[in-house]
Amino acid sequence: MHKRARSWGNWLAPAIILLILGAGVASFAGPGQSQGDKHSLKNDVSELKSRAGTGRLVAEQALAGNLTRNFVEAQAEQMRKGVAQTRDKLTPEQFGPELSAQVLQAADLARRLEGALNSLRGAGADRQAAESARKNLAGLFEELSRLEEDLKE
Amino acid sequence: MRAHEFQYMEVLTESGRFLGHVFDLRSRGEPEYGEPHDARTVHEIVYGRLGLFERLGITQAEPQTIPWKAVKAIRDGKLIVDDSVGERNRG
Amino acid sequence: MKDEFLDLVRQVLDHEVVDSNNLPCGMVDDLEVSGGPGGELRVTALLVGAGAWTRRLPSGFEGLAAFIFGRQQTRVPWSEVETVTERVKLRSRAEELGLGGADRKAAKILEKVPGSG
Amino acid sequence: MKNIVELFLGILTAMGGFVEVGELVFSVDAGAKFGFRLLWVVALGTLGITVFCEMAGRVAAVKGQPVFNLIRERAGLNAGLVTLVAANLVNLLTCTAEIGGIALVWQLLSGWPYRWLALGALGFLLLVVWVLSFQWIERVFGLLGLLMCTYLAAAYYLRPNWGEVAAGFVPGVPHLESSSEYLLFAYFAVAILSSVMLPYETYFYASGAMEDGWNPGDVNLNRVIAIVGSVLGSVLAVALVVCGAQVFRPHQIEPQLPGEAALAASLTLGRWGLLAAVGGMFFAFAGAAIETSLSGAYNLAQFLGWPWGKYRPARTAARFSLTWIITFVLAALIIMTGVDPVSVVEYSIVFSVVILPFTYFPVLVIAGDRRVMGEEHANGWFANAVGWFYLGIVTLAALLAVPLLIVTRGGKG
Repeated sequence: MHKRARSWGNWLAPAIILLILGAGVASFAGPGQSQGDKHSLKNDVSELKSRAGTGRLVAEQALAGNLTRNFVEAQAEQMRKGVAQTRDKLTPEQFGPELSAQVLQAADLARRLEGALNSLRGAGADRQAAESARKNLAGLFEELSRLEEDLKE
Repeated sequence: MRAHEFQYMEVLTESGRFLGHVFDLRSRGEPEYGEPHDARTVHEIVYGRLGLFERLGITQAEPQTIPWKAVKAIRDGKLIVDDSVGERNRG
Repeated sequence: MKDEFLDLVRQVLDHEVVDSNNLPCGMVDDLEVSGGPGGELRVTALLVGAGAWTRRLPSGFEGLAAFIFGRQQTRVPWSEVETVTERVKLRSRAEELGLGGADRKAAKILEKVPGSG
Repeated sequence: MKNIVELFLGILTAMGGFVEVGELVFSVDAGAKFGFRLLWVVALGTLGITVFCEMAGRVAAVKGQPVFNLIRERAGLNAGLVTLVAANLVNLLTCTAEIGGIALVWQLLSGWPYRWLALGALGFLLLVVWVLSFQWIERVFGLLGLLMCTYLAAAYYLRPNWGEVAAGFVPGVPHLESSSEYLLFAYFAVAILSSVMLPYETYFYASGAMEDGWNPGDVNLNRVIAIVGSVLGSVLAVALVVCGAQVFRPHQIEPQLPGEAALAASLTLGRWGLLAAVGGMFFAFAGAAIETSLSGAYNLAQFLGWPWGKYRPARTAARFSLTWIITFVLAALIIMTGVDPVSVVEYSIVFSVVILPFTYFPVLVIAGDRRVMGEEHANGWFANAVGWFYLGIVTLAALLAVPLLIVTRGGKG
């Protein structure tokens, strides 16, 4: 019997083009332009919370002497960048007016988190800095957790 | 002409009955193995119907052949074959 | 395993072409067919190169592909074909047939870098 | 003896070369979000990549044809070209993600600015691929990538409940709070499947078999390496999931960065564990960057009939060499524009699974074709059944990937 696997050629080409075009368009246009709602604010807050939690973990590990100075500095910087990106999204215009209080609170926490991560950078060499960053980040983690709970439906 | 122009060409009988699409150009004699030929003569046209499953490649189309001699014309990108071929290859 | 016939689309078109030294030198991008209804239909040459395959694309993409890959095409007479297996082996070397020119051009750039040979 | 050494090396390099940045990030995050409940997807993907690589390697050994040669031949020019373009865009995206990962990891070691490190990574990769032979690339990055086994030790010392770990291998969906949680679970299932079955691994594996000059006599070697290499590689993925579940889940942290994963090692193994984990990640990402850029060049060369292969001097495979060079340069440029490396990683994983069925299918058809492969080497009924089963799985995953990316807003829930 003859194999005619070629025959799927004319069907496959448009299928892949459609799939990829659709995928590309949807993934770039879809999430980017939608106005933020309560749910996405919660996501942003829990992202901030994760960074605060990791920051605390880094500070603890630094205190335990398990990390190198460069590692602490770079890791804090990488996380700070992520926080800055999230903070840029946290403006009342991006969300509905009914959320503005929570948005402002989240933005404020994000700013403080950035500051805390900034001071974490030096924690690799300085025990005192590490200790205060740990406390600071643990506090922010708690505050962000509470805000996250508030935002859960 | 070029080979790709034959691919998927519709096969019709002179009286206009649709038989299928061209899959291949078949030349008798085994594939080249060391002995050169000046050219390969096409003796048969391999054709068949492309159903949904064949297009998906799940089943293989049942190919049928028509001798090139039975091809009467190529008109508007369609291969026109002798009426008798359509009768013989039916079913 | 041996067939008593050769299916030109299935067994030749879109297969790799190698020269007498087994150096890849393109794909069978199309086949030149001469003759027509009422006479013999003969496959007389392999066509190798972007100029041959871009013509097979849907019309909108032809220009774009030609812009990227060029329109160069080489005609290799069928008499050059030595064997047809998974690949089509030719009887001469790539340079003698005018194949692989683009690679030799690209090699000119790389030759200047130490360690290219 | 030589064969045993070769087998051993093959397995170790397959294992060390298995994990890349997307798999690392998604595995740890999956553990942090869902504990051990996604381990069965790792297992599912492992069997899938084994089947796929085994078939592609067998076809390469028996017929001397790598993946994109087959795709052109079987799918024809038009569909093949679309597959090629899509596959190489995804390769470029994956290579970009790896270079971003290397820059992040180097930053952890040196503290230097990220963009300059991306440039440094470009220089390093160009030099290494230019200078080293295929075999040495495989050995250096495969074997040093075994530093990733640090995560294996870390997972062990984190003392997970092994009963729960074992239960995670039973396919199922946990009970979750809301429908958006279920969607997130589905998204992670697709992403984990994709990260284990990344398509470039197969192009690279089949082309690598030809670089190593395999012939039909190597069919058994192929089978052993494909099976054992993927299984051991997946053990690393399992370890990463366990690390995520043990370190981050209790704190409700969702890790995103390679450095966060490394904390699992420092927590259990101290400073040396940290450095070993960071080093392992570097070699694993660099190996993957090399594999993706070479895969891009393999694919293009195989589709257009150019001479290819690292075994040829760069001068005789000039367009092939230029292609991998350009791939590296483009990938590094994308990173240097300042895009968020974490998003690049995410997109690379999602789009990988979208194209997976299209490269999988021709390999499956050919490997099962008695006429082409011969009675002896064609798929038996078992390989065929498993092969078609996985075609269904990857097609489903491909269809779901982008909708899930959108509804979960990029895995945020």
